[in-house]
Amino acid sequence: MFEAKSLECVRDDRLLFNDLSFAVAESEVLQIEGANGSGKTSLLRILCGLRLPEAGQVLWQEESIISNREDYYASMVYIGHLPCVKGDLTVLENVRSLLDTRSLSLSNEQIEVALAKVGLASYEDVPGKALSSGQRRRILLAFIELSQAKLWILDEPLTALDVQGVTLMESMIMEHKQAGGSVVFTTHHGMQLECEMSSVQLGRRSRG
Amino acid sequence: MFEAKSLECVRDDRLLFNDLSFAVAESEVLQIEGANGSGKTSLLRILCGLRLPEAGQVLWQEESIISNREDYYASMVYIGHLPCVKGDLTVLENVRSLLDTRSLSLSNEQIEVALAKVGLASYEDVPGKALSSGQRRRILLAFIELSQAKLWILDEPLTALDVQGVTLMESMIMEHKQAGGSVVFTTHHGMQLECEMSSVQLGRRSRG
Amino acid sequence: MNWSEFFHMGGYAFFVWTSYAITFAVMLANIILPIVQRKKVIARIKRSIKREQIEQNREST
Amino acid sequence: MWHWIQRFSSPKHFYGMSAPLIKWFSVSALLLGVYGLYLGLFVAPTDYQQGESYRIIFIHVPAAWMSMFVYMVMAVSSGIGIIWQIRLADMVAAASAPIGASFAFVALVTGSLWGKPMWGAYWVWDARLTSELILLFLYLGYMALQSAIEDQRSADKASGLLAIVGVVNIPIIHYSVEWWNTLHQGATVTKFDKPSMHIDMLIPLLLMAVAFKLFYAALVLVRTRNEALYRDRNRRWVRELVERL
Amino acid sequence: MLKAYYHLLIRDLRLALRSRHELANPLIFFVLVVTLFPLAVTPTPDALQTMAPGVIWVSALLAVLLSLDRLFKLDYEDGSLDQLMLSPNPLMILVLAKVTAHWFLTGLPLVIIAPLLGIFMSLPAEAVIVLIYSLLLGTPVLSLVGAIGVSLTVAVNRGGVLLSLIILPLYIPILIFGANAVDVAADGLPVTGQLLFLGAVLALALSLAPLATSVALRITASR
Amino acid sequence: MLKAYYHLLIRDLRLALRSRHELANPLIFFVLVVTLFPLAVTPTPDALQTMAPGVIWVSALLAVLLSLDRLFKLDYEDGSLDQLMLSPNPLMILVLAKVTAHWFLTGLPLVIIAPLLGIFMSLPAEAVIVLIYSLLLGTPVLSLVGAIGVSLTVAVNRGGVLLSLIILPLYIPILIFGANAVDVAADGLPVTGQLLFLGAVLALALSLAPLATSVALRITASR
Ligand code: HEM
Ligand SMILES: Nc1ncnc2c1ncn2[C@@H]1O[C@H](COP(=O)(O)OP(=O)(O)OP(=O)(O)O)[C@@H](O)[C@H]1O
Ligand SMILES: Nc1ncnc2c1ncn2[C@@H]1O[C@H](COP(=O)(O)OP(=O)(O)OP(=O)(O)O)[C@@H](O)[C@H]1O
Ligand SMILES: [Mg+2]
Ligand SMILES: [Mg+2]
Repeated sequence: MFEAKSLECVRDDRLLFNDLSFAVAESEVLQIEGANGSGKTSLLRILCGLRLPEAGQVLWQEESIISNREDYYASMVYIGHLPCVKGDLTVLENVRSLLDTRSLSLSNEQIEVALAKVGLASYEDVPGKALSSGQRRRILLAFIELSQAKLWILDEPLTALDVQGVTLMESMIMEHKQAGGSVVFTTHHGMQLECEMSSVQLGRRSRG
Repeated sequence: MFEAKSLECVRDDRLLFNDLSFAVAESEVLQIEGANGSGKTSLLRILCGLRLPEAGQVLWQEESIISNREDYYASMVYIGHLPCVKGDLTVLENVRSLLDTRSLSLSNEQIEVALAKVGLASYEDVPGKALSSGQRRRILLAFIELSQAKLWILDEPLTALDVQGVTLMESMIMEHKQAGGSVVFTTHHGMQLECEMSSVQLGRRSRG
Repeated sequence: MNWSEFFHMGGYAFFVWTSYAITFAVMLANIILPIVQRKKVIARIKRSIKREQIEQNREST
Repeated sequence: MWHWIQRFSSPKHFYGMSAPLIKWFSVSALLLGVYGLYLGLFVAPTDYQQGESYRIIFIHVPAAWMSMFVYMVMAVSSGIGIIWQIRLADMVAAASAPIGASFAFVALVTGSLWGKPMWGAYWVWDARLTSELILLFLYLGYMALQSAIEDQRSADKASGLLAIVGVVNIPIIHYSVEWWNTLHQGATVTKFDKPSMHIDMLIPLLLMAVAFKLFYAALVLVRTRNEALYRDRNRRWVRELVERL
Repeated sequence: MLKAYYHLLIRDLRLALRSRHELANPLIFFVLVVTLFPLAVTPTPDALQTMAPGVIWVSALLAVLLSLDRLFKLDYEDGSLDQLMLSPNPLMILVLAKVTAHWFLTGLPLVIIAPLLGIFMSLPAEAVIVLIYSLLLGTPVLSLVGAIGVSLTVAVNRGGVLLSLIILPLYIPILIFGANAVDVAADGLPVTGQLLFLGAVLALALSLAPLATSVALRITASR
Repeated sequence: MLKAYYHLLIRDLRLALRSRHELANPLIFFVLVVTLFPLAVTPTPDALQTMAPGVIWVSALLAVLLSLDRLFKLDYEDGSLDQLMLSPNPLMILVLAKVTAHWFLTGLPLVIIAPLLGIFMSLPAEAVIVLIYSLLLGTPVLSLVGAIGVSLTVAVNRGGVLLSLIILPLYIPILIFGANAVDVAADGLPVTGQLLFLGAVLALALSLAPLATSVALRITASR
């Protein structure tokens, strides 16, 4: 379904990785591991087509994602280090405008169900700026949940989440896997998934 | 030595804490605990005198820190969520300009010793922008180490540090305590200190 | 003095009456806006009281 | 003494105390205003130089005076708020800004409507006009800063500081523009002769000036009450008060 | 696709309306800068009238320039821009939506307030009307071309002045024709030529700028 | 205390020198804006000369205005500003050091390049000399007063235009006197009065602005 072919990434003077290849099948969960600065974020941005690799390519259903962006983007969702939350919009409007980027028009009820699931019930009308950092991240969880994407690419999804939040994320990934979806993610904290999980290790040598 | 007297903090509509009092003696390590958004950062900024509490006051050697900033600041050091690292300055210059804010003039050798201790040996001449996030935080560790301050106030000191980094931070705190210094810190991850530690708990009710 | 002469203002009607009209409009706005604002503030406080009550009920059950 | 001020300036106390004042101020503003307008529009004689157009004076001059007076109120209460940490003073300052801005606006509009028949242009760049325009900008800056900073306390302190800095600036602007213009004395600067005040003109003018002051007093109280309600929205007294409404 | 355009436009307008002070800012800047000139130059009505077209146009241009960074900056900083670029809809459409919103929020208010300033600076009535037309045709071009510049500099830390370096040279033809039209109109001559030119530039910008902007955004995202 | 001043000044200058394009930016903006005017207005030498003092002064003012946010913005964003505020040295001294650095990096280059632009715009020699003096006295005030404004708005998201709304009214007296001095000098009249006024304002700003700025910074930090 999804395949990375001999990717190479260079930042400033440093070669972060080269000849990196892997594939992700349906119902597969893949963790990208590596120390600080080993290139996890860079890799994920390459997988999204946001960054071009120095060499190699990323394939989605046997086609390069660069030449086939629309299909690819219709079936994947990415969340990065950044919150994507507008302080001036309410929680509901925030989720809605994220869904708009994917041209999904859902009813308020559907969104409210998802918000309740991620622990933001009764927060629909609160503006983004009045949320704590953990609550902001939860808006993204609701977005992923509603995105109807097959492939999830998650960069440090546990950031700012407290213990309950971590459990929630874990169960969301499990559900998605059971529904036949795939997940690629990174994390510094342990994620306890009760399933098998492949992993890719970046930057063996860590300094300092 | 250091005392907080019935502090109150309100953000937007929410009362984060009120009537919060505690004291920190010499050789004492105090952890501020609490869920996301419970007000840890706000409390630490109040303890530094950066933010004014809605009520109550902070005392340093029986005097209010607001009326006595110079003495207080000469003997405390704070690191927050932000890196304080300039991309255009080298590691050495970064440490030096942090020390300049405290009017400390140390020799290059002294600084290099501290850099070696925090794992940045041979990085003296690398510009800040070429560092990974973990290495940036280590500059701050070197700064604390050299600051000659009695009181350390650390907000999430383990952020972005990998396993070795965490161990380093722990041993630095232990050493500081043995030398008669005090530490106030917050963290979401467990810090394993082999010593007794007092703690203050914020915001009992966590929502969502 | 007759009324039409009064409204004519010796040929300066446009300037005089526009001035007065704008002044009164601004004053009226100054009277109305705080009243509207007050209603909004009170409604907002009522809403947040209600929300807290709902939350309290949920916690106690 | 200090405690007395603290207690007296608590928003709760203010809220209770201000209600009757508003009534008195607004009723007397209305009465004086109506009487002043009657005298100004019907009784006062036609000016021999300016014809009827001078009747704009009865709103222009009080509004211009008020625009400066309100700024002083705003700056002084900002100062009190910053130095003595009295919240009520911050609220008064914040409540004054939109009122003062609207007075400045009225002075500008009526002035330029008066300018067309008198000077043949809606606008000339002379000292008084320019400093009034800048006064309006100072008000707008205050309001913009106030609404741009989320944290209420910082917003009050920051915009209060701006108001105080603005006070230093106002005389500087005034004299600089004046000097700049007199240096350039020429066809450009239309000097308007101060109309020799007939007593029948002076009385309505003064009546209107007092009416405007009372009007401001009533408005600022109403707005300060709103501010008090909003800022203390989590305190018990507001909660109880709102529940009774 | 039209829906995507519409949704994004609405979102941007709503965001701007939520923080109302933001809304007024480019306008106030425009008025302020225009008023700086009579203060700095001997304000005889004659001198004012000669300067007026240039001053108003330069100030409008600077106001647009300074408001440009709200086009992508915030979206870039909070990651929303990444999400837009991962949208299955063509990026050009989304860019066009954001530029439209930007024009509604800056260009249009400038067009509306400009006549007043023209009168303050003693422009004759015909010139004021041409001023409106020229701004109406010119400001969308400023937004469209500006978008290219911002998308290139959005990732640069202190982009402000860098942005003006990139953009100002591109703005110069519009400035020359716009100001010249008003100038000529003040002398009572016909100005169809200048306005036609501005119209042609607008058509050109409408067809090319969104493409250039989306290419530039892809380059910027590749960090 | 003097050492703290000196260290901070050196740090800021060094930082600016490291990113050299930053250094040139206000200067280039200044030159660009000044050249926009002859493009927008029919450039008879006479008209140019009447406009020149005003145009040069307004452009200098805008260049300083736009460069202001580098005064505290980056330090605020990366947390260095907090560290400065936790320094045992008086905050006023540190503010003064930063303002000095800002002036060296923007005001001084403007003063140096301005005569060239004056000559381009056919100003007579005496006026050019007065231009230099007036900028020399005026630009430090712009930096000092600007610092108050930036410190108030540094925490605000899209502070750019807000900053100009706050600052421009405060800049107006300096603009009037600076431009007027040059104007008067071009007519061959004495200008000691204006220069004395600028000097007095500078003294006032030097004694009050650092205090106001440090109060403003404490307010801003209290978030
Ligand atoms: C846009 C135009 C105008 C503006 C902004 C303006 C502004 C002001 C201001 C600020 C004052 C108060 C001055 C003080 O008390 O120190 C004032 C007073 C006054 N204005 Fe105007 N004005 C304008 C046009 C005019 C015109 C056209 C006239 C009449 C020809 C006029 C007549 C007066 C008079 C008689 C006073 C009272 C003078 C005094 O208190 O000594 N104004 N105006
Ligand atoms: N904008 C940039 N410019 C230059 N180099 C960069 C940039 N961002 C990152 N790097 C470098 O690229 C390397 C990889 O960065 P990346 O963000 O991919 O790491 P990561 O594995 O995600 O680290 P972390 O665990 O901190 O998120 C780092 O060593 C860093 O120095
Ligand atoms: N700038 C701000 N404006 C308004 N409210 C804020 C601001 N910053 C934080 N808050 C609110 O204050 C509360 C406490 O924030 P604070 O940053 O002190 O929490 P914290 O305990 O440090 O959380 P974390 O674990 O995420 O660091 C949060 O609920 C948040 O909503
Ligand atoms: Mg990363
Ligand atoms: Mg925190």
